[in-house]
Amino acid sequence: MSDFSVDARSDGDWVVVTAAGDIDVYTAPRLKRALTEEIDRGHHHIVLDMTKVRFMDSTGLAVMVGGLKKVKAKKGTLELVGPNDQIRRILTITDLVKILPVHDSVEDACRGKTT
Amino acid sequence: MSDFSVDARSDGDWVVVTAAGDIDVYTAPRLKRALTEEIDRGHHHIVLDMTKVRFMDSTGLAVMVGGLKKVKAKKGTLELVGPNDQIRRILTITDLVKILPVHDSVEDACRGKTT
Amino acid sequence: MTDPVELMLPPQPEFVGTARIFAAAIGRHFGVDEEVVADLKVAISEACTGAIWAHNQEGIADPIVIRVFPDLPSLNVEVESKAGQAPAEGVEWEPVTPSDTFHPLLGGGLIRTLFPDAEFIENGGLTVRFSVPR
Amino acid sequence: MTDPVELMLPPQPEFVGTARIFAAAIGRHFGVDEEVVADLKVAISEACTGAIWAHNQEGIADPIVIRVFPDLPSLNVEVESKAGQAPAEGVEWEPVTPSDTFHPLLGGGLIRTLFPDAEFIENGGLTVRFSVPR
Ligand SMILES: Nc1ncnc2c1ncn2[C@@H]1O[C@H](COP(=O)(O)OP(=O)(O)O)[C@@H](O)[C@H]1O
Ligand SMILES: Nc1ncnc2c1ncn2[C@@H]1O[C@H](COP(=O)(O)OP(=O)(O)O)[C@@H](O)[C@H]1O
Repeated sequence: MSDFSVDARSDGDWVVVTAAGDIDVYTAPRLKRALTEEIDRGHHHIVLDMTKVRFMDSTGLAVMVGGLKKVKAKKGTLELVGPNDQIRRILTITDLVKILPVHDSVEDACRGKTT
Repeated sequence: MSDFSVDARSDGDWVVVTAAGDIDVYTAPRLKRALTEEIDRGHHHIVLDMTKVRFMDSTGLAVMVGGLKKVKAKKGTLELVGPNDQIRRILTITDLVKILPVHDSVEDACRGKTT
Repeated sequence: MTDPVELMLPPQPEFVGTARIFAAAIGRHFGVDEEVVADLKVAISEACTGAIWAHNQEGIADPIVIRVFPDLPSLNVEVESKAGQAPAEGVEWEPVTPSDTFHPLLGGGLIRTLFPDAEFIENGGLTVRFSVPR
Repeated sequence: MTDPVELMLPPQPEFVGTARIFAAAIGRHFGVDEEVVADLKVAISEACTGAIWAHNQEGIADPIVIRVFPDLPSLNVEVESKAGQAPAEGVEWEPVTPSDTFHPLLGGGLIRTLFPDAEFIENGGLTVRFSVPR
């Protein structure tokens, strides 16, 4: 149930974290751990690639808000790539779109980052 | 639930019946009706294309045995195309493979038929 | 036994697909091999079909209950209904010339062949029970 | 009300996916539009998450029950648990700085926003109830 995987590729102080599957009460702790590890390693600019995430609920939102707080404390950023319609909908309802920038591709997100 | 569709293309006294989706207690009556209609129209050589059937249980076996009896009474045939592993398994367990020939493609099945 | 995951369905043909989707999801979750998941879907479908058929015959509407106990080394699966009879002993599968789309013997025989430890318990209704290696 | 289709789950995180797969299958079966199915999956996930969290807090293990009544013009959906409290009235969604992966307010607010007729009934536990247009 709730297939989930998470994986990170980093470059300097930024990192692309790729999540896949379902983000819910069962799997969100794994996403949280992955983000925390990256931040602890000094990767304060996080691009979270959600292209392969098929479902996310408020447990995922909470992880993102938590991650955002941590990177902001280090003057970092947390940006999202490719959330599906369901995820966009809950980001919009909760107004989190206003604090979590959304991009269509990792390239778009990184372009902003490396300039 | 149990998505199912059935469709027929006929040529002379033979017909290709294409089923798709799940064949179970909910949908088997529709397959039965389709086969009966074709037989009533004088199509006594039936090729049942199962390439798109993802699931079948004993309700489907019963429809096939029923169809086979009817076509046999008219010296006809009932042959199957492309059942998946799950369906092959229950055809084997029940020994129905011995009376219901299985082909890999509609072409293979029709080749036998038109010669 | 462990706490079960349970699905309760009205005894109507349209819900047999829900039973399979449930069985497949639970089976996979508990690490049942894909080929055994395929057998599990068949067995659940057969048990529910038998129960639906019997409820219909006896004109009763009590729900069908499917329980999966995540035990080790095998899941214990149970399909309980308030109608139905055990298939005769020894019947493996009989290609009885079925007059309609369903004959209760077919299903019971298939369940027994797929899950040889299957039990059919008549208890003012019928409970089908079998274990699924994980 | 009509006879429900019911799913009963142990209050453990790993079963929240089963709840969604169940909700999606049932929703589609009863003709719920695909976008509303997506909302239904979220609401069910949130209700179960809240229940799992509350069971865990209160240290009880009673199952969570999800019932779908195939009424017209809307399905009536109910998530019943033996633990939990209604979110405060008026709270829509509060981006409270969540210390962990879950804060019960988030979920309740989302359910209310997605299904405005949602009710949270405290009855020695919590029952979340809402209707889903079909
Ligand atoms: N809405 C549905 N979506 C998927 N499967 C369904 C649905 N309704 C009924 N089913 C049945 O449940 C079974 C689920 O089995 P599973 O192995 O998970 O999927 P699949 O056969 O599509 O790979 C399907 O084979 C199908 O017979
Ligand atoms: N084994 C599973 N197969 C499919 N979906 C699952 C499974 N376990 C949990 N789920 C959840 O149930 C939901 C079912 O929703 P559905 O819309 O039918 O599928 P999908 O999102 O894959 O199109 C999925 O989004 C997923 O979150």
